Amino acid sequence: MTAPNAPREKEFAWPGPDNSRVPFWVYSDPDIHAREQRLLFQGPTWNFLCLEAEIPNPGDYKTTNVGDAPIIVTRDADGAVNAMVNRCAHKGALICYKPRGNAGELTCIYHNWVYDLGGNLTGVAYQRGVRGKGGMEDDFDAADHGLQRLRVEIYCGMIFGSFSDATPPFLDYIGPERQANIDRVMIKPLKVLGYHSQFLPHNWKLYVENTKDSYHATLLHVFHNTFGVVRLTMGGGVKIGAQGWHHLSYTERDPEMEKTATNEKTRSLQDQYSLEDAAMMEHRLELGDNITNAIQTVFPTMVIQQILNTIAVRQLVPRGVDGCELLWTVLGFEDDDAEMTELRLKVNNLVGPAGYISMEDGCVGKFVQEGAQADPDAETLIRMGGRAVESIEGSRVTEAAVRGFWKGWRECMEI
Amino acid sequence: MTAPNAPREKEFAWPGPDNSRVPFWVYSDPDIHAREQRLLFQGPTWNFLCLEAEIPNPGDYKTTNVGDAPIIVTRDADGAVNAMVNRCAHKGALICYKPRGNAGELTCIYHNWVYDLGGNLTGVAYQRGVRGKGGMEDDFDAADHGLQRLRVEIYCGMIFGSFSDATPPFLDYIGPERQANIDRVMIKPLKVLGYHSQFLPHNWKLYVENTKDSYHATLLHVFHNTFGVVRLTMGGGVKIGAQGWHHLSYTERDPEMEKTATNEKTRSLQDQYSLEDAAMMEHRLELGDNITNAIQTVFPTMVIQQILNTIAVRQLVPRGVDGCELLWTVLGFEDDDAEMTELRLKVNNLVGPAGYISMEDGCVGKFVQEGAQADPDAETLIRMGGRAVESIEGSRVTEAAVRGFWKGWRECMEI
Amino acid sequence: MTAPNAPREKEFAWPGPDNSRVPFWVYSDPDIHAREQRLLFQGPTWNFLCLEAEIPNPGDYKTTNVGDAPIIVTRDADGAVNAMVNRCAHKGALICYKPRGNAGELTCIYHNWVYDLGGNLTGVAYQRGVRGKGGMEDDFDAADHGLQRLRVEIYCGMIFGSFSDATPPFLDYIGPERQANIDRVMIKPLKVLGYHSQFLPHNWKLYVENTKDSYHATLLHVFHNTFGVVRLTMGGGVKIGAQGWHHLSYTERDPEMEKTATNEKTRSLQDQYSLEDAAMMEHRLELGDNITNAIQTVFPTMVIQQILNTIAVRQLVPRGVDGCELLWTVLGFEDDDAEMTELRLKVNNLVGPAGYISMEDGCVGKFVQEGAQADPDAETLIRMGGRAVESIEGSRVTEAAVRGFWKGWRECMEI
Amino acid sequence: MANLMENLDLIRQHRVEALMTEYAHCIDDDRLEEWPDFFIEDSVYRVVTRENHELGLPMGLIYCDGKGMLKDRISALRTANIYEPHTYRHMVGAVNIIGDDGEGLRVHSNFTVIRTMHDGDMSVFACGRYLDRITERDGALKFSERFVILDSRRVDTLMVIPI
Amino acid sequence: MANLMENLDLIRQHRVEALMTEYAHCIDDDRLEEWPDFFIEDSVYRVVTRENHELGLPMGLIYCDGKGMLKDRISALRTANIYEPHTYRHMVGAVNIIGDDGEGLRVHSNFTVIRTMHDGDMSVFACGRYLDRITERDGALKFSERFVILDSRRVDTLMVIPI
Amino acid sequence: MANLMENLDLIRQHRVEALMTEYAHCIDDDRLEEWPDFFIEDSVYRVVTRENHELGLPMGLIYCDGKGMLKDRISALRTANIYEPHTYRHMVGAVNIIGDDGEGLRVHSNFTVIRTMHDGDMSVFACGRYLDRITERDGALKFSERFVILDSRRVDTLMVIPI
Ligand code: FES
Ligand code: FES
Ligand code: FES
Ligand SMILES: [Fe+3]
Ligand SMILES: [Fe+3]
Ligand SMILES: [Fe+3]
Repeated sequence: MTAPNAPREKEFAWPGPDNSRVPFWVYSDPDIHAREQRLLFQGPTWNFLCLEAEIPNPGDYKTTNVGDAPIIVTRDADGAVNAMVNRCAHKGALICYKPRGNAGELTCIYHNWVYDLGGNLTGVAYQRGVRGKGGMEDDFDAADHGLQRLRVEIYCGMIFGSFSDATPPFLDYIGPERQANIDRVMIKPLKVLGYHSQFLPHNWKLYVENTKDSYHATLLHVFHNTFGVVRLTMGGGVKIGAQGWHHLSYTERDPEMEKTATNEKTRSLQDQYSLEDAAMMEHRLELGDNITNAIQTVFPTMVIQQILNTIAVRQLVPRGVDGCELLWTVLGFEDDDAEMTELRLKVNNLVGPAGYISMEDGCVGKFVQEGAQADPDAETLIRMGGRAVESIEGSRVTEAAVRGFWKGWRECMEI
Repeated sequence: MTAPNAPREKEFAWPGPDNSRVPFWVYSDPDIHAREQRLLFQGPTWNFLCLEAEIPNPGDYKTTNVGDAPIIVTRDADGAVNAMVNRCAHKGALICYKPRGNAGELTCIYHNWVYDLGGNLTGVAYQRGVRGKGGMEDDFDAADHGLQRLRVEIYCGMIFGSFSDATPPFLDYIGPERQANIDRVMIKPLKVLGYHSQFLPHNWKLYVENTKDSYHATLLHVFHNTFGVVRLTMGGGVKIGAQGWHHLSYTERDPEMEKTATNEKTRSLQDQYSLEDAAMMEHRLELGDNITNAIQTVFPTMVIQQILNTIAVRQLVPRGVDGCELLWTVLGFEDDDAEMTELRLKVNNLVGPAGYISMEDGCVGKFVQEGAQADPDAETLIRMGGRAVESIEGSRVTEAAVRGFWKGWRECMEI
Repeated sequence: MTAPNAPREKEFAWPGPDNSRVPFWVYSDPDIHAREQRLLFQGPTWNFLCLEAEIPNPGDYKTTNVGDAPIIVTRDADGAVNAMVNRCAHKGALICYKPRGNAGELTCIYHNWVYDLGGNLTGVAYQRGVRGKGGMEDDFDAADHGLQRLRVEIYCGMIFGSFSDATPPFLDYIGPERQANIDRVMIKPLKVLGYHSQFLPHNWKLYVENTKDSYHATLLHVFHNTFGVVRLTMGGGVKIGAQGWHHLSYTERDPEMEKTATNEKTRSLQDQYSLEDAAMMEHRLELGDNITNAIQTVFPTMVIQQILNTIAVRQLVPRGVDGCELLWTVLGFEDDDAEMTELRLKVNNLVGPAGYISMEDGCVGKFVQEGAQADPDAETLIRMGGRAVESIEGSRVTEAAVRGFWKGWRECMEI
Repeated sequence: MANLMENLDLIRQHRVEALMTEYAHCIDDDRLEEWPDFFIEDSVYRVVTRENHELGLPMGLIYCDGKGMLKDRISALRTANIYEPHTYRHMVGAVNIIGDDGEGLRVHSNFTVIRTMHDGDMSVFACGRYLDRITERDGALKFSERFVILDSRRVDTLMVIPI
Repeated sequence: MANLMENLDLIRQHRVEALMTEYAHCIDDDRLEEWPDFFIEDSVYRVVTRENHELGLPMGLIYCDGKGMLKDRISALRTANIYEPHTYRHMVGAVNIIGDDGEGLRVHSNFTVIRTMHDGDMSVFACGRYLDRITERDGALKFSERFVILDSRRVDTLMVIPI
Repeated sequence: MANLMENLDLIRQHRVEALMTEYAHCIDDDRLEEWPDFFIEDSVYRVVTRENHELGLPMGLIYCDGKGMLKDRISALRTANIYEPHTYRHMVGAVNIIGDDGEGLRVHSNFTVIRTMHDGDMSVFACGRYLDRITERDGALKFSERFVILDSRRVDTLMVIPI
């Protein structure tokens, strides 16, 4: 349906030999943004769409985005999940303009073209005209004009979509280490506790780098340190896998190691600082291990989060070159009792747009965007842990996962 | 005065053989917008400026736009109407910065250069300097530096302007069918009842397509159906003319046909729905026919509207690539009595930004803009009534007029 | 550190033989804006940063801008003044995100890299990793990764910075006439009375032209005329110097000449208009001459102002192609007594965003931006006082200084 | 000291402000079916731009005579009209009670309306003045006239919910 | 004439409005350390989006039970959290006192918050409703419950200062 | 029961709020010639940014001592200054009466000003605090001091109409 619009795009050349330096123009050039839609978001990637728990019944639909593309996810009469571009085949209007709902079929409001829940065009108003006048030519075949469909895969109740046939199956795509962490966290049927939406005033890639940047966590976020959610001196590691596109960074409590913590001296360690009410820092070990913090990315724009007892998936949507929207779906398990739910709601004070831990991530990206704007050809320096893309055990003092993101980005973008 | 800025513009290629498919990049590319100013709005087109009734007296002026270009329309001492670009020949400042007024001459506030009401430069402050120092060189000839003038034609009290000498005379431009409808509606001297201004969050062309799209009227707008203002089963037609740039779509009541209405089944037909107070749906047949609805376009951006007893002209002004402003001038006749005026004011509840019938047009364009943005090379499908540009009698189930718009757009844009 | 991004920029060609006509695309093209950062603001120019009086003590810092580039100005332990780009060498975050402060060293909040007040990188958090894991490669040399430094020169308490080694020494850059006026005004240690910030909805160059345009002052600003602060019939002149980049325009009272004032007849001369309370128009001759008004520019974006007893420096910061921010620092002398301060505060009613004299300059630029937008290839006409760039004595009826600005702009921009 | 008249003034002021507040909450909380009941049967409700108002042009964006037309506005937006879901938030300034001729209180007040779209976009959708005539019916205050004068000549996209 | 009950109503209204005003000024004037004192010890303070609220989802942006958690919000933003300096300006509409069950007054009001960044950018940061329960302690009115319902589903950048 | 003092408080509050409301309507309705009459002869009116205010810098955007300078502001914008036509809409929050020393009431309030340009653009032009000293003259309340503290350090384009 789409020819490459490359003819109307600038050409770009990567300045260096590897992914240890990134030119600032990636964060601000409109043609990069256009190219990302075509080659990355609509390329060989799996993109989080929504949760099965959000569309439990036949006819349920939810709207979402893959990059700039508006998407409809539906559950059809057979209980199957479908994903289509939310753009009428006729003049291109959004079909579903509400965030969620239930419908027997999808009707475009503009000229009443009707699609089934799989996106097949089933009705064209006045296709035969009126009294033999007007209408469509006889050679018009509705079968040629359904909604653009995405491939769909579901894992642990999370629904993913891909525009491309070249994308490998989801589990091959994320690799065994990411699969293992999903299995570790999503041990039971999920329940949505609520949504956050956070507008970030910077290019979307700066947020992705931030989530893959295990180096900043204890340096930027005082809370991590002070309350021992994450300290670089704590156990843990960063798992990247062969391909390097995705990552898993985790931390676990280990009384032995914490002794050494006293050596640390950074702005973010303020032992004199303490909470009047530490209820929200309580951690019920519900997953059978001591992991306090596990942040996992699925390239390009998904994050799966476990911080103490707060579990969430995050989806990032670009909003132009210098903005993006971060959508949090905060989760519990269906069988949580009231007390457990209460705990999750309190721990949620740590994350989200008002989260003690996550709020800083909302401003550092802007600081980079401002720092970068004056000099598109200046470059960042991503050499913590070397220049390669490799996992590291027992430490998170590496930017390997960030380099891995750029590896994936360049492979998709052909730059 | 202007060299083509083409050297700084991208090149564009139309994807298909005809006007039955339109690529989405026409709605979002900034270079298309720049090219439209140069080749379309400042090309061989007539653009509505204002009404004679708005500048009745010598010295009256009104500011308006032709595309991005700010325009001054004046009535000079001889009663002649002039139109000039509202840009001082000196440093380019707006000369008139108020929407309307009366002045003996036009004075730029920046350095007090003075122009007569025809745009001729009549005074340059300190042209001779002060005490023989400074001032303009002797070879400076004010005659070379008047305001850029537009050609002006007036028909039925409506003032039109054109930048180009290549534009045919107005009546040849619109063709006999459009002329006939203007004669039909503007039967007496006009009176302004008020203005509406509506910002539409989408490219200007989506609104023009909407007005030429007789197919959507009864499908999108419940009111049309429910109250029989427009039903596709009612009589009427679409008149396009040879050139295809403009159109006239009309509907007339015909008891015979309406019997068949019962077959219709669309979302927009809600017979259970009725008004507590139908005063505004009353229709006084003041034009000597049963036409309930006549929508006429004058390429590129003017609409002449008669819906029941509400008469209005609409002018569309682009505001960047993803916005436009729709300016309504709602009219009555000078000799309307109080009761007739009251009726027009009540019927006006149907149109304008808060109009029962027109408000939907304010949002569908945005739905298309959002649907389109992710994929500039995807295309619309405009095949209702075939692929040709031709009139159709007794039915409005056609998109011929929309194809006609694209024919005109491409002829001007050389794409 | 930066390769030219020219490969991604459009090419531009100047339309005419000299600087008496300027094409409107200079005010609206995004590639011009990018090129200005690279070749002009980061080229062979001196840019005002702040005053010594704002950072009197070791550790004091202030943030400012040179074009789009965010800048930190510091006073280090030795009392020396340093200027660096406010962008961390690591991932590019702003180092200082508050407008002013005092610090022993500069710490980036993102990963705690630490710089001394001269911009040298002195600490990289976890450079050696943790327990031998992670960290930087051994070949990492902090000396290679300090903040980008600017050259700094200080004159009369004003601090200037330059990105380029090609920029001549400051006094050579501004030339003797500008130096003489600075010496004339800044006769004693300065004191900050307050700040104004004014957002102007137009390209930055329109404001610079306005300040160099001695022709508009008495025509646009009624106050100048009515109260004899500036009349074109008053004595004075425009001093441009050989290079033409900068200018000095001044006015002095001279009873003889004012007799001739009665001949003047312009909109802006309204003798019937007078103040109820003229306190703010009082002028204490504190500088040993009769000069009522001296406006001096330092190319590209600085203005030094003396109007009666109000002394100020103005710094202009581009905000995209169609906006800019004007930052006023209003000054007095350290030894002003309360009465003198009170006078300066009252005279300040003449200037700033609410200033009787200066407020018009806030809107004319917008009028030009609007007038210009529709036709990027149309041109301004800058021929008052001929087409050359030369000083003129005893009159300000010339646009020579404006032509001089374009001379400088084109020399930097290679257009 | 606090005399009786002043006390009565206070109570009247309080009652009028309560009417304004309830009117705003009714719309903002999407209880639109209750909205017509703030008016008397033969009331007049008009939304007019300052531009038309000052030019002496009679036309309104909304032009309702009588409660029936008010009810139609609500039934239309509930059942007929298509638009992106959005909500309003009214801020109404203190009221200025100009006077009381026989036909009721003449009251002026300032307002601002912030519109929030379902995607979260917030913007100042409208601001301006309420020019009201308020009268008593069965012990409750109601509008016999509510002229909404919008400062802006322009409406963003559409106006479906009353102001 | 002005009877006693009406007088008492006026005084109650006045006291509640004074509470609202002082609360707003306390935050806007950056006297945040005083903010927890507008609440009783075992109070509930929640900031919830209209979307979650209407979907019946319990999660808040901020979810505080008890004054301790309120104090922690302030000490955290003062000592721990990093963010661009900014200030709020609250506009609070007239209050609607719904009633008084045993546990205190139930009060609804509209609000808008304009946020100003240190560089001068102003924007409508939040608007919505306060759903309050107000009770008396030692002769002063305090919040036992303050639910802040935000009209927008989206927060710009971050929310560090309470609403 | 409602005692006398409380009653007097209510009346005072009511009178001060009425002053604020009339001041706002006077400007917003473009009756600027009446604006100086809200002040006493030797009054002080200053518009200062929060930045200058907090840095202890004396300079204002507008710095008027005495009614004469107030009148000059109006005559200048009417007869001398050139600017795009625009209007304001003030929203003024409930007032907080800090106290009454001999020289009059000290009163604080929040405000927001929405500016509308003739082309219809609306924006939050200013928000901040009024720090007032209010005194009685011939039975009417007037400002002896009005300090307007703007939250933003920046002014969009220009400030010609007083706040
Ligand atoms: S755009 Fe969907 S039916 Fe026409
Ligand atoms: S710009 Fe018009 S006179 Fe100079
Ligand atoms: S960006 Fe500054 S330390 Fe990482
Ligand atoms: Fe983080
Ligand atoms: Fe329509
Ligand atoms: Fe000027």
